[in-house]
Parts: sequence; structure tokens; C-alpha cells
Amino acid sequence: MSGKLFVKGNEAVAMAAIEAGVRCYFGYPITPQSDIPEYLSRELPKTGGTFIQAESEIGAINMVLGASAAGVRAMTSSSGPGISLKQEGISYMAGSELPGVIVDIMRQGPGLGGIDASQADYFQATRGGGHGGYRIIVLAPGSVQEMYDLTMLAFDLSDLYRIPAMVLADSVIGQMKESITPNPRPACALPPKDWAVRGWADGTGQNVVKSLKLGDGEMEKFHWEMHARYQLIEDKESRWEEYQTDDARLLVTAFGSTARISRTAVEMAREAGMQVGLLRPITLLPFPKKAYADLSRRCKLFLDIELSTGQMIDDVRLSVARDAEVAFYGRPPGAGSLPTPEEIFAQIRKVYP
Amino acid sequence: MSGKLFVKGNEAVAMAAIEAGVRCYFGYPITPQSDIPEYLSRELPKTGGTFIQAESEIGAINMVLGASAAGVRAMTSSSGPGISLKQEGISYMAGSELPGVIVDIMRQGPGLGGIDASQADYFQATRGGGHGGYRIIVLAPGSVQEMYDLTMLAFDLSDLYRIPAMVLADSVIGQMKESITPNPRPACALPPKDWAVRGWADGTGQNVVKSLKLGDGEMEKFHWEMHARYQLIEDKESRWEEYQTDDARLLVTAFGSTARISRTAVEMAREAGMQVGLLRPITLLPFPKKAYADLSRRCKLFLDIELSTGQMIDDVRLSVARDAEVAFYGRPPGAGSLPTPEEIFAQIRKVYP
Amino acid sequence: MMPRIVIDEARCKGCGLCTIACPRKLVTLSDTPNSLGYTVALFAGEEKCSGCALCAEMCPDVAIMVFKEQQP
Amino acid sequence: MMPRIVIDEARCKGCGLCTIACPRKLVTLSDTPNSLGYTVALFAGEEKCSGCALCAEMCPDVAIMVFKEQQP
Amino acid sequence: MRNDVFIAGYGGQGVLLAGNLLAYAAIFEGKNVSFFPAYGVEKRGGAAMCTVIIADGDTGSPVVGHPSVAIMLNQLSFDKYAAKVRPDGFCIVNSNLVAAGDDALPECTLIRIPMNQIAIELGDARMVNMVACGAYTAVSSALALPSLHEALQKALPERNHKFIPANISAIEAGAKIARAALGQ
Amino acid sequence: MRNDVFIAGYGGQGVLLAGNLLAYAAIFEGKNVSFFPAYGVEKRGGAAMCTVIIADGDTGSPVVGHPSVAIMLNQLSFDKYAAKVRPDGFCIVNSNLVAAGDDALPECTLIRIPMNQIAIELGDARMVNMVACGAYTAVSSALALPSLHEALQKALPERNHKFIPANISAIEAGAKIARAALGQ
Amino acid sequence: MKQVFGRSPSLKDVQTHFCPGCHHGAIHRLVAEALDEFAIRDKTIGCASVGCSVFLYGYFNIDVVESPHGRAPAVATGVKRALPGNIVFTYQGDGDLAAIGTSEIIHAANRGEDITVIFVNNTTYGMTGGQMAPTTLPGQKTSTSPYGRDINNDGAPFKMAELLSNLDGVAFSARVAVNSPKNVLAAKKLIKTAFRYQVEGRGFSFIEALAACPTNWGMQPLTANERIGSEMIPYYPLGVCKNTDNL
Amino acid sequence: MKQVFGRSPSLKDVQTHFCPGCHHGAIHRLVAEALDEFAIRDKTIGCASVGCSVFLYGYFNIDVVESPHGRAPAVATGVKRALPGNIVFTYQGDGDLAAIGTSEIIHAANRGEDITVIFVNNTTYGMTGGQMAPTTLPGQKTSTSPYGRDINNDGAPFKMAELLSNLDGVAFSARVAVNSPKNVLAAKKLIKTAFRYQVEGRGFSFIEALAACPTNWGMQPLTANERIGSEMIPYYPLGVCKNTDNL
Ligand SMILES: Cc1ncc(C[n+]2csc(CCOP(=O)(O)OP(=O)(O)O)c2C)c(N)n1
Ligand SMILES: Cc1ncc(C[n+]2csc(CCOP(=O)(O)OP(=O)(O)O)c2C)c(N)n1
Ligand code: SF4
Ligand code: SF4
Ligand code: SF4
Ligand code: SF4
Ligand code: SF4
Ligand code: SF4
Ligand SMILES: [Mg+2]
Ligand SMILES: [Mg+2]
Repeated sequence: MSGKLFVKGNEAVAMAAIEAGVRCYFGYPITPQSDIPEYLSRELPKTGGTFIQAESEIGAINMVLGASAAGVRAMTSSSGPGISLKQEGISYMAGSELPGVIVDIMRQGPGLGGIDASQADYFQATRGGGHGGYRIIVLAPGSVQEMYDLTMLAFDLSDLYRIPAMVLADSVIGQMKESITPNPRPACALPPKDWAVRGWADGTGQNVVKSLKLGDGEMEKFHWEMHARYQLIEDKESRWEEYQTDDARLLVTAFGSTARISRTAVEMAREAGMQVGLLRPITLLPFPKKAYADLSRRCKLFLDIELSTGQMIDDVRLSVARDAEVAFYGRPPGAGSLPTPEEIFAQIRKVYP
Repeated sequence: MSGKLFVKGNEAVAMAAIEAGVRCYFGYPITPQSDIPEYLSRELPKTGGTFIQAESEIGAINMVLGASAAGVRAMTSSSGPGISLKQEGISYMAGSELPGVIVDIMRQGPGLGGIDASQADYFQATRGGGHGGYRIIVLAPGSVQEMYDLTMLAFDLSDLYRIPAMVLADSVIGQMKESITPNPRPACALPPKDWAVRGWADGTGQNVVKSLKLGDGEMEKFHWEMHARYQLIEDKESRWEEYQTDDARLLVTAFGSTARISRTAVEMAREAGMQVGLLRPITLLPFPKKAYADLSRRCKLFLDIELSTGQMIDDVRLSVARDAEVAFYGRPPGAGSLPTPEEIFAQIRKVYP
Repeated sequence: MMPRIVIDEARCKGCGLCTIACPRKLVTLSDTPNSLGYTVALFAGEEKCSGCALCAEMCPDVAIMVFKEQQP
Repeated sequence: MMPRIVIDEARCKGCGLCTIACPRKLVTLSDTPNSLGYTVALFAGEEKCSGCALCAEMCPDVAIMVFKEQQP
Repeated sequence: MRNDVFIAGYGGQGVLLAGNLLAYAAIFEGKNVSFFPAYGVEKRGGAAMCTVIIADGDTGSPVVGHPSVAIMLNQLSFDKYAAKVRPDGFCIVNSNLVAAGDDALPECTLIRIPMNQIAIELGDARMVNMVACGAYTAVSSALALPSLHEALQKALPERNHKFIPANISAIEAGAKIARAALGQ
Repeated sequence: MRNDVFIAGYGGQGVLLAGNLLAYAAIFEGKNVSFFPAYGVEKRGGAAMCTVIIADGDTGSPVVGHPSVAIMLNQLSFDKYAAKVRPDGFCIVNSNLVAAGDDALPECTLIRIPMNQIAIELGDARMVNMVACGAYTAVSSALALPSLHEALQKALPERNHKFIPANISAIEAGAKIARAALGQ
Repeated sequence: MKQVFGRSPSLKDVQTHFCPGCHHGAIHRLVAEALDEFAIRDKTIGCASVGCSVFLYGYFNIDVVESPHGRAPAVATGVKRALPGNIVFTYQGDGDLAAIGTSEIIHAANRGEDITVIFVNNTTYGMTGGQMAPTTLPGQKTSTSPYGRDINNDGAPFKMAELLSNLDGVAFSARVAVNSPKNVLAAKKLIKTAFRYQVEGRGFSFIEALAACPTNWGMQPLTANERIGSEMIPYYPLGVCKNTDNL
Repeated sequence: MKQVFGRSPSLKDVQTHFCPGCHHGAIHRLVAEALDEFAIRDKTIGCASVGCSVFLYGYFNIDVVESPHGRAPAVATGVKRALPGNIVFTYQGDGDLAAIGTSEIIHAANRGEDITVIFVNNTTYGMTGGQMAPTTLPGQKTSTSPYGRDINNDGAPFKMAELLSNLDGVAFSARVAVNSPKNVLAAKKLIKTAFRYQVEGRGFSFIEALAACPTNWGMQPLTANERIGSEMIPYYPLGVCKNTDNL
């Protein structure tokens, strides 16, 4: 593909997946992400790929597990309740060191919830909603272009580190349309999948994809190995965006849709002559701790904005210098709870030192 | 019941549930918690209660949702993978303000895992493994007697605040046998369940148990209301145990089985003339922040012990005074990874100021 | 007095199912949309209606009431 | 030379299924447990074994090998 | 330069198509655009709205607290959102379905256009949204009328291209009346 | 006063019953007890072990790094755990299944008892665990022999009470040989 | 003059959110009439599912509990076991019951839970915008089967009324439609029978109701209504699949 | 002298963890022989389930992927769709397949996934210590049905081989047992047939193997083996439930 395209965020995810060479998509309908399976049911077969609408989100994540174990790029996507149902499968994938991409277009909850934008699943995504104390990679796009770029990155990082990767957005980013440039997939050297189960004919001897580790010290060793891998990922893959941070006396921090809204609020503040900047984490896991630590040496006040009663704020607090303060403004998800730039600007005024 | 009984931790949970008047148990077998359904399949019918081995953990949690919506005390129990599968249901219960008790006897993971003791599901339990940014109540017994007492407390707190409550233990506490005194259920004034769906004949008009809140601002309001309720619970229900903390220059902190092991290590340290104490959170959610804040004004060094690569430590760090240090010693779960008192004592020596 | 039906305009969504239900074709759809854009059903047949209620049975929105003389 | 079977003591768990399988009752269980506490199977019938392999077919632990002259 | 427009009505009035049309027109003019839709639960007859941001540079927040231009296709939308229009902004209403007194919005310019009527007169009741888009070009300098004609090619699915001529006349009718209303 | 004993063998040797028996005996003596079992995956023939803590006060950690008394019923257990026994502690082994040279545990007292043989002599191969429990009473002051006899009532399910006399003789045989081995 | 047809008391006098020509409305009405027929309204608890029928509580004058997608039979099991004296029914769509809820419906049916299940088969996921359902007909185009349902890739449509009849726990199972006055009257009778089974404590009763989803079928209400007779009934025959009246 | 019976190459030469008299071992062997019969070992991928058969990779010389409890058919679907040229089978217990895995098996079967499913029915949850399974016989005492399975509370035992035969996607379904040399030989034949169907790309093939669990039945191996014939086969008849050879 080339040239600009005016597409929905969800469509950008699907396009990127195809460009990244996804061979199998397994999913189950749920608003506000259904554009992804709908697009792929139409386009993936054209590339010889497999599209299956699974019987459930649990079926879908386990089909992803199987296809990924077989060595091909596989993905699923869902939202809220569906992501909760996938937690066991994600835990198994993490425990089996399987790559795989999970797209989560967050919606309001708890429970059934509606399609309103939400960021209240930050903890679920970053703390392992599943059991066993694993970690995954979580990327948070803030524009339709990033939906495209980060989906492709998710596949590469997932294969590179053999860890499931999640693209975490909400209905604002998923439903909005913007012009994007569908960049061809960036070249990225990836190790061969010699661990995949393809039968012995592939000459790699017996391959077993499993999470079970019963030997003395075996599982403990695995935990420390993964721990080290997460550290490596944090060092090498942490991504964030800084906007007007150099002279900032107040740093607004937010991810995804709220970062997008906050950016305009920061512009308003600048127009009003206030030294305000924006720090937007692009990787939520790894959380860009260093960026916060460094900036908090200069700037002692942060304003965390979330579509929740406060989740990412824990990571912000744990990352900033001890003498830095972190203020919070939350709009928990629900109809009519999406904050406006004007509203966030008002909060900036309120806490501005 | 009266007189001392020599029972397994899991059996104590089941006995307490019956004493607390549980009417329905719905569960699915999984080691190391199967003693609970086995005991209740034998004893609950004798009290006129219902025992159903559900088709799955998902079936079980949703049966609990139904029975609880109908106004009776209901519970389920599971471990690792099964708890992951219950996350959607727990989110619905939280979103529908339904009481209900979930017992989680943690085992090693991620993935399939084995029956070895684990504390790596601390995040899953306290951060809402499910979607929607809800909170539940999480109690962490450190002895068989506490398995009994806290199970009963879980039912009362759950009914009182209309929030699901979890009893979070591991295979050490679940499988070990100790003598307990089965106290009769403590009197506790509880509001009538006039919200329950029992048909209109009950004279309360139409009752609807649901999580869906689509009205403008409705869901956001709910989040803030629950947020306020959590604050209330934190103020009124935070529970912890202090051991030798008065003059402590080092505070070991751990929950459940590791707290139990650490206590002996602290005794060793005391025998060696070191001023070491133990701070054991009994409620993990609410996390006893105040206890940490208060103690950290006197004692500037904490040693956090967990059967994981570090989860509760986030809450400890977020709770202690800014000038207090928190050291960590983790033994991620797995065969042979259970630390000994001698081992923890060695860590105490290492960091002792 | 003959049987008749009353169509609740506020409830009618103009689906037209009643029009095919009436054996006597006494119900039709108006051609001007109401404020919600629905072209509601009209009863045109005071004299011919048998009160069989088949139109009402078909109405997914329970927008039709049927009135009829009771035989003593 | 007659057909015969060889029982792998290390694999045999003493379940006894082979003993009911042999039409000629040529397999029995020893009465002294081995180091794992299993009373392993014993082949007592060099001369009478037909090599039918029914005992082996029944063995859940594939602990029985059967040897037999091949007809030319 | 950043322009924003907020469009609201009920499902079936073509609110989203209108937003898309303006977006494609902006793209045709080489501008940056963001189109942000929102709906109620009902499949039919429910609320539908969208915000379109047209900018030379960064489109910034897809959400706007106080739009500079709002297009209200039915009463519900007007009652709920009209007050949000920024002081000295424009509020274009479908006067066939919206009852709005002159003093309804003291601080901004209210433009009444009988969209249903015009659409029906032009032969297709569904062209209400086209009339609205036309009107938009009259009140905002963001887009040139001809760009909308171009945009129709992209905004409409192939099978509906036969309606383009009719749509163009609807767009122009809307623009004309709006200009008149503005005394241009 | 706090006493601990660690018992290990393979499933089927009655390791857990032995631990329970000691626990009930301690309860009979009015002491506090904790009994902590652990097993391998296999249902049969897999590893089985347990730790029993007997204390006047708080039993403290159910896990013990260096037990003061260990009872090893098979070779695997001995090879894996014997070294953990605390200096000047006791290690009681089932000499029928465990080959342990005199110099195997220089720092602690090794007591060899042909438990299988004794059990079989007393008429029931399954009483290995009873012999072991008897031996324990000889090396530890934690429990009095008669308490074990009482404990049998509780440790054994009703249907096995008929075996109590045989078990008692096994327990006493174990105690006797252990005392002899200790030169008591 | 007397009103000979009107709203049954169990049905709230409100405007529904259903699309024009959606059969959910008609099926709601028949369920309400059954409740009133047996005068069990004030001891009935409805278990709503996730789909276009999620607002059950908004349309029925009864207590309602919301169930997660597909789990209504498990929720109903919990309610019924807690309140054996009450009447409990679920109202589920085809995506809800035959896809994600397969385990729950099969095991509740096999246990013979004393509940009534109203299964609305409109061959698509209505609420989410018309994706393929387990009941989507061969060749039928939906938003996730853009080239038509392909039996070889997606399998054949499930005949739930027949499949469940194989389970001993099922006391009554029937399929109905509301596409003509005749079928509406037949449906009314069978829906009442299903509830009668529960009133009499006869065990699990199941109704599969064929329904039109004009919106997602991309058809006008009348055309959609016709499709029921022309395409659905030939594949999904109407009538009683199983009854245990003579047991 | 020549060895006329021995270990099939697909079966590793190791001691299993199975209890004495456990039929898993025999069923493992028959599956291994089928793989070798068709010489498909080196392109076969086994999907292990959660249960006493979880260590499939320890006993077979083939690639294996572990599946979450009950999800093997979904995992196998993923593997087969990714590698259509390979042979894929699942090996599942009755708790795994007929309880928690109900949705996955029914939908994989209905889609006609080109895989083979080996379903080991031992009327209990073996690995977890003998709880009641969906296949536990009426009146059978287990650790969670201490008073015996009560049809009225727990429902009747599932006959999976028959139930699945109702689905169009199922090409072959049969029930076997390994409790006598005669049945072992019959089982060998049918298991080979099931794999032949996959080799020929005929669609979903299913084998239900009745098995003894002496440990959790609280029986000696020989008594447990007898129970297969005396109690199980009368309820679970052996033989082919469905084949599509003549289609
Ligand atoms: C776990 C979960 N997955 C997916 C969804 C999204 N969802 C809502 S309704 C629905 C299906 C509706 O279809 P159906 O059950 O046929 O009901 P209908 O709307 O057609 O009446 C789905 C998939 C959800 N709410 N929860
Ligand atoms: C989600 C989940 N629930 C429960 C378990 C616990 N579990 C392990 S094996 C098993 C059932 C085994 O029974 P079956 O499938 O019949 O296999 P068998 O051991 O009898 O061969 C269960 C419930 C689990 N591992 N994961
Ligand atoms: S009641 Fe009968 S006759 Fe009268 S309008 Fe209705 S359908 Fe026609
Ligand atoms: S059936 Fe009902 S809703 Fe439809 S047109 Fe007739 S009256 Fe109106
Ligand atoms: S069948 Fe096999 S395992 Fe069982 S006794 Fe005979 S040889 Fe041993
Ligand atoms: S081969 Fe046949 S005859 Fe020989 S021992 Fe085995 S069963 Fe008996
Ligand atoms: S989408 Fe379909 S099922 Fe849903 S209300 Fe509209 S017509 Fe009915
Ligand atoms: S427990 Fe049962 S199924 Fe499991 S290995 Fe033992 S006998 Fe076989
Ligand atoms: Mg449907
Ligand atoms: Mg089983």
C-alpha cells in the first residue's frame, strides 16, 4: 500500500496486521472493535490467511495460542468483557513464551459496559489480569497513524522477545478517522522460530510448547529469566513522547485518547503563557520509568489525566523522583465522561505552580 | 460447632462458610483447593444448602452471581487458571454491586502451573484481573484459624458493602493442618437485601440487578460512588498484624504463608539481638496504608518478602514515608522455591542497618 | 357499533407488518414520516373491521388495540 | 524354539491385566514387591506360550515383548 | 488554522455521512482532518453525532468542548448541545424538526434551514445531510463549496454515485439559503 | 519448646498418616501442632513428605530449613533431604530401602531401622510408617509413647480401628529398636 | 365496546428501542402473555442476556438479573437453586446462546434445571452490527461472512432445538416463528406450554423463536418478515421437537 | 526368533507416571501405533490437555503443544489452520472435554476441523483426585458426589460420541474400550480409522475410549478393569456411532 488513506483507527490496526504478515486472525464480535474482524474477514482471505470467527473469546485466544505455537503470526482483538475472558489464555501464552498480538479497544465497565471510551483497564493490561505473575508488552497508540505503526511494532516485539503484545486503545482512537500513511513494515531482524511445533519433519527434533514446569527450581528459574527479559525490554523498548517539556514547570501526563486531548489543553496553557508540557507514555509495559525519573529531576509537579479513578498514576508515582508531586484528574468512563481540552486546561490552571 | 478441631486450612474455609450460612456453593475442581468442594458436597446438603459442581469456573461464578442476586449467601473457590476464568464474572458482580465470596488458593503459574504455593496472583486479586476498574475486598489468612475467621468475615463484609470478597491464600495455608476453635459467627448488623430479585411478591417492587449504566454520567457517577465506598472500607476495615514493631529498626513485611515463615525468622533475629519486627497485612484490599505510613515514620527500612518477583512491594512503596527504603526478597513460585526461616533470617542479616 | 382498532401513533414504527396481517386490508401506511421519521400505520375501515385482532397479533410494538362488542 | 515373552521388570507395575489376558494363564504376579512396591508379573511357561501377544496387547505399560519364530 | 464542526441528529439522518463528506473535502484541499463519531445504543432512531476537525497543522484533540460551528438536525440534539456552541460561533439547525426561538442562543449566530423540506423538494428526503453540509460552507471559511462536490466521489459508495448530481444540488441549495440567512 | 520432624518417602508408604499420628499425639498432650504435607504429581509411587511442628507456644513457620529429626523411608528421600538435617540432629532411615554408610551424615546421629522387615514380621507390610513413628518417640522427648496409642483412634478412620493393636506393636517395635540403636 | 386486544400487564407500557419490524417485540409480548396466563408475574425472575434484548427489565414488569454474554443459563441456575419456588426464565439471542454460551446452555439443559429458555434466532449478532452467528444460514452474507457463510470454513448452522432434545434433562423443546398471524398464535400456545412445564416442575423447557433482524439483514421490515418463511423455516422447521407429556 | 510385539517407534521408551492398571497407557500405545501405521509421526502435532494425560510430550516422539484445560480443540484448530498439511490430534479426558471444554469441542466438531480427537472417558477427574465428571455414572460415588451421582441434581452422564454425531461437521465418531484383548484389537482398528479420515482430509474424527482409573475408583486394577465391562459398556455402548465412508 502507499499514498494517504482516510481510515478508522480499528481499520488501521487490521491493515497493519496484514502488512505485518499475520496469517491467522481469530476473534469474536464486540463493540467498539468489531471493525477489525469485519475488515479482516474481507481482506485476510485474499492474502491466503485464515479468518475464523471463534465460538467465544476463549476459543479465539486459544486458537491464537495454537497458531502461534505452530510458528505463524496470529492475533485476536476484543474489548472489556472479552479481554477478561482471554486472561487464562494470555497467561498460558506468556508461560509458554509464545508471541501473539492482542488488540484491546477499551470500553466502559465494569460488567457489561457500553461503548464509551475508557482507560480503566490499564491495570488489567499492565498487571496481568491473568494468574501467575507474568508480564506482556503493552503499546498505547494516540492516533490512527500510531494504531497502524504500533500494531506492526507489536508483532515484531512479540516475536523478538517471545512475549504476547497488546495494543491498548479506546473507542476514541478506535472509531476516529484520520489520514494515515501505510508505511511498509520496517525491516527488523527476528530470530527463527525453531521452537515452533511443525512436526519433526522440520528437522528441529521434538518441539514442545508448554507452560508446565514441575522440576525442582524450574518454574522459579523461569520467573527470574522472564524478569531479566522484562528489564531488557524496559531498557531497550521504552517509548514515550515529550511535548514542550524543556522549560515545563508542570507536566501533564496521559496516554492514548486523553494524551491527545491533553495536548490541545497544553497548547491552550502555552498560549496563556504557562510553562506546561506533556509526557505521553507510548509503551505502558514497559513503563518509561526513566523518562519520568529524568524529567522529575527538573520538573516537580505532574498532572496525571485518566479515564478512570486512577490507575497509571501508581506507575507515575513509582517512577518520579521522591520530591515530585503527582496531581490527578480522572473522568471514569461512561456516557458523557470524555473530558474536553477546555476542561483539562481548567485543571492545569488549578494546579499550576 | 465447639471444641478444638484439627483440620486443613481448606476444610476450615468450608466449615466457616457453613457456619456463616452459605446457601449455595458452585465450584469446579482444581488442586490445591478441591478439599473445599469435596467437604461442601458432603456437608452443605445436610444443612439444606445447594452444592453444584459446575461445568466450568465460568459456570460457577455466574451461578454465584445468580444466587447472590436472588439474595442468598453464595460462594465459589478455585486457583490460578480457574480464577482467571472468573474475572469477567467478578467484574459483573462488582458492577452489579453483588456480594459473594471467592476463595483463591494460589498455585504456581503462569499457565497450567503446579500445586506449589504462590503469591504471584497478588496483582490479579488486588488490581482487578477483570475489566472496568472495579475493586473487591481481599483477605489474606496466615493460619488455619484465620482461614476460618476470615472466611466468615468475608461473607459479612461482602454483604455489608455489597462488594465481592476474596479469601486469598496458597497451598501452604490451604493444605496445612492445625487445631482451630470454630467460633460461632460473630453478630454483625447487616442491611436487608431489599435489592434482591425474588419476584414482586416480596413487595419491594421491580428489582433489577445489573451492571449496565448507559445514562449520561451514570457510569461515571457509579465509579465515584464505588471509589468513595473503597475509601470508607479502607478507613474502617483495614486489618494488619504487628509483631515486635515497637523498637524495630527493620520491618519485615509479608502476607499469608510468607508472613508465617518470616515470623520465625524475626524470632531468630531477635534471639540474635537484632531489632527486627514484622508487619503483616491481613487485608490486602484495602491495603493497610496507614499502618505502613505510621510505622515508616519511626522505622526507615522495610524488607518485603513475596513468593513472586515482587507485587505487593508496589503497595508498600506507595504507602511508606518518602524517606523510607524498601528492600525485597522474592522466591517466585515453583517446586522447591518455598523459603525457610533460616533463609529469610539470612536476608535480614544482609540488609539490617 | 362495529368493531375497530386504535393505532398508537407514538408506538408505531411503521414496519407495515399489520398491513399484511389484516385479511381485509384495512390497515395501510401513511406516506409522511412522523418526527422520528416513521411512516405510521393508518386504520381505514371502521365499517369493515371484524375485530379479529390479527393485525394486533402481528404488531411487534404492541401499538394496536382492538375493540369489539361483547356477545351477551 | 518355542515362542516366548519377556517382561520388563523396570516397567511392570504389577497391575495384573496380562494375567487375565493370557488364554493359557502363563503369566502370574510375584508376591514380593520390588523397590517401588510393585509385585511384578512373571512369565511361567516357556514351553506353552503360543506367542499370541494377547498379554502384551493388554499391558497398559507396554512392559511385554513377544518373540516368535517367523514362518518362512 | 484549526476549524471544528459538530454535527448531531438521530440515526438515519446521515449525520456520519455528512461528517465524512466534510472530512474528504478537507483532505481534497490538502488539509489534516480528524473525524470522531459517537452513537447511542439503538440501531435505528438513536442519537448520532460527530466532530470534524480541519487543520493545516496538528488536528489536536478530536473532542471539542465548545465547537465554533454546530449543525443540529433534530430537537433532541439542539436541546442537548446547542448551548455548547462557542460565543460568536454558528449554530445551523434543521428548522423542520427544531423549534428554536431567536433568543435561543444570544451569543452566537443561529441559522435556520428547513432541511427536510428542501430535501423533499429536491426529490429525496434523505438529502437532509447534504443540505446541512452545503450550509456549513457558507458559514465557515474552512472549505470551498467545490471541494464537497469532489468529496462526494469518495464519501459515497460506488453504488450511490448515481445520486451525486442530486446531492450537489442539495448541497448548493443549503449553501445558498445559508448565505442568504447571513445576508451575504 | 518447639520440636520439628520431617518425614519423607514415596506415596503408599503412609508418610502423611505417620505425620498425622504424631500430630494427634501432640494434641493429646495438649500441645500446639502444625502439619504441613507436600506431594509430587503422581498419584501412586510419587514422592510424599510432611513436616510436623510440635510446640508449647506458637508453632511458627510450618516450613523448616534444618529439621532436628528426619525420617527417611526410601533412598530418593534420603539422597535429597538427609543433608538438611541440623547438626546434632537425628536421621531415622528405613534401612530396608535406604543404603546409608556410617559416614553419610557425620554431623548428626543416623539411626537405621529395617522398617519393611519389621512390618512384614509383624504381619502387615503397610505398617512401615508405624514402626517409624515408634522410632521417633525414642529419639525425641517431644512425645510420650502412650500418646501415640491414644492418637491412633483419631488418626485412623473408624473402619481401620481393628488394626490398632497390630499398629501399637509396630510402634513399640520401632521405639524399642531405636532405643537400642541409641544405646538406651 | 370492550377492548379485546391490548397490552398484557406483564409488559410495560413503553416505547421499545427495537428497530421497526424487529421480532423481539412480538416475542416479548408472547412471553408476557404467558406469565399473565399463569398469573406468575410476581414470582417470576427474568435472566436477561447480552444482545438487543438486554433491556428486558425495561420492558417487563418483573424482577430481572443481567447475565454476562452467554451465561444466562448459569445465572438462572443460581437464581432457581436459591429460589426453587419461583419461576425463572432466560431470554437469549443466537450469538449469546449458541456461540459463547454453548457450555452453559448444554449443561443447564442436561442438569434438567427447572427453568424456561427463550432462544431468539435471528441468524445474526444484532446488537453488535450483524456479524455471523452460529445460526447464520449457508451462503448468508454478514459483516464477518462478507462472501456468505461457507460451510467448509464456518460449519453448518446449529439447530439448537433439535440438538438439546438429545439431552435427558430436557423436558420440552419447540421452535416457533412470529412471521404470520397463524404462526404467532401457534407460538403463543407453545410458549405457554414451555412455562406450564416449569409451573408444573417438569424440568427444563426450551423455545427457539425464529426472528427477523431487518436492520442487519439490510432489508425492509416486510421483506425481512418474508425471509422467515422463504429461507429460515425451510432450514429450521417449526413445531415441537420434544415433549414429555406422556411420561 | 523375531520380536513380534514391541514398542511402536512413536512411543518413547520411558516409564510413565500412570498408576498401575491405568488405561491411559494402553490408549497411548494404540495412538502411537496408528501414527506409525500411516507413517505420519514426523508431521503430527499432538495437543495435550489438562489431566493425567498432560505429559503427552513425555511419552510420544512427536511435537506437542499444551492446551489450557478444555481448550485443546481450539488450540488444535489454530495449529491445523496454520499448518493444513500436518496431522493434528487432541488427547482429552472427560472432565476436560465434556465439562469445561464443551464449547470448544462442539464448535470445532461443527466446523468440521480436520483433526482427530481422542477422548478418554474414565468417569472421573483423575488428576485432581476423583471428582465427579460429566460422564460419571448414575449413583457412582466420587469425592464430589459422596452420596452417588444424583441424576436429578447433576443430570445424566453425557454420551459424547453420540451427541457429537448429530453435528454435520463430524465425519467419524466411535467408542472403544481396552478392557480385554478383543476390545483392544477392535480399538486399534477404530483409532486407525479415525486417523485415516484425517490423512484423507475427510474432516473431524472422534474416538471415545472407555478407561479405568483404579486409583480414583478405589479399586484394584483387575476390579477396575472388570468395571468397564460390567458397568460402563452397558451405559456407553461400543462401536461406530457415525461414519461417512459411503458419502
Ligand atoms: C464476553 C462478551 N463478548 C462479546 C460481547 C459483545 N456482544 C454484545 S451482544 C452480542 C451478540 C448479540 O447477538 P445475539 O446474541 O444473537 O442477540 P441479538 O442482538 O441478535 O438479539 C455480542 C457479541 C459482550 N458483550 N460480551
Ligand atoms: C481452568 C482449569 N480448571 C481446573 C483445572 C484443574 N484440573 C486439572 S486436570 C482436571 C481434570 C482432569 O480430569 P479429566 O479431564 O477427566 O482427565 P483425567 O485425569 O481423568 O484423565 C482439572 C479439573 C485446571 N488445570 N484448569
Ligand atoms: S382487527 Fe382484523 S379486521 Fe380489523 S383491522 Fe385488524 S386485522 Fe383487520
Ligand atoms: S405493525 Fe405495529 S408498528 Fe408496525 S406498522 Fe403496524 S402498527 Fe405500526
Ligand atoms: S500388564 Fe504389564 S504392567 Fe501389568 S502386570 Fe502385566 S506386565 Fe506388569
Ligand atoms: S503370548 Fe499369548 S500365550 Fe504367550 S504369554 Fe502372552 S498371552 Fe500367553
Ligand atoms: S438490530 Fe436487529 S435484533 Fe436488534 S433491534 Fe434492530 S432489528 Fe432487532
Ligand atoms: S489417577 Fe486415574 S487416570 Fe490418573 S493416572 Fe491414576 S489411574 Fe490413571
Ligand atoms: Mg441474534
Ligand atoms: Mg477423566
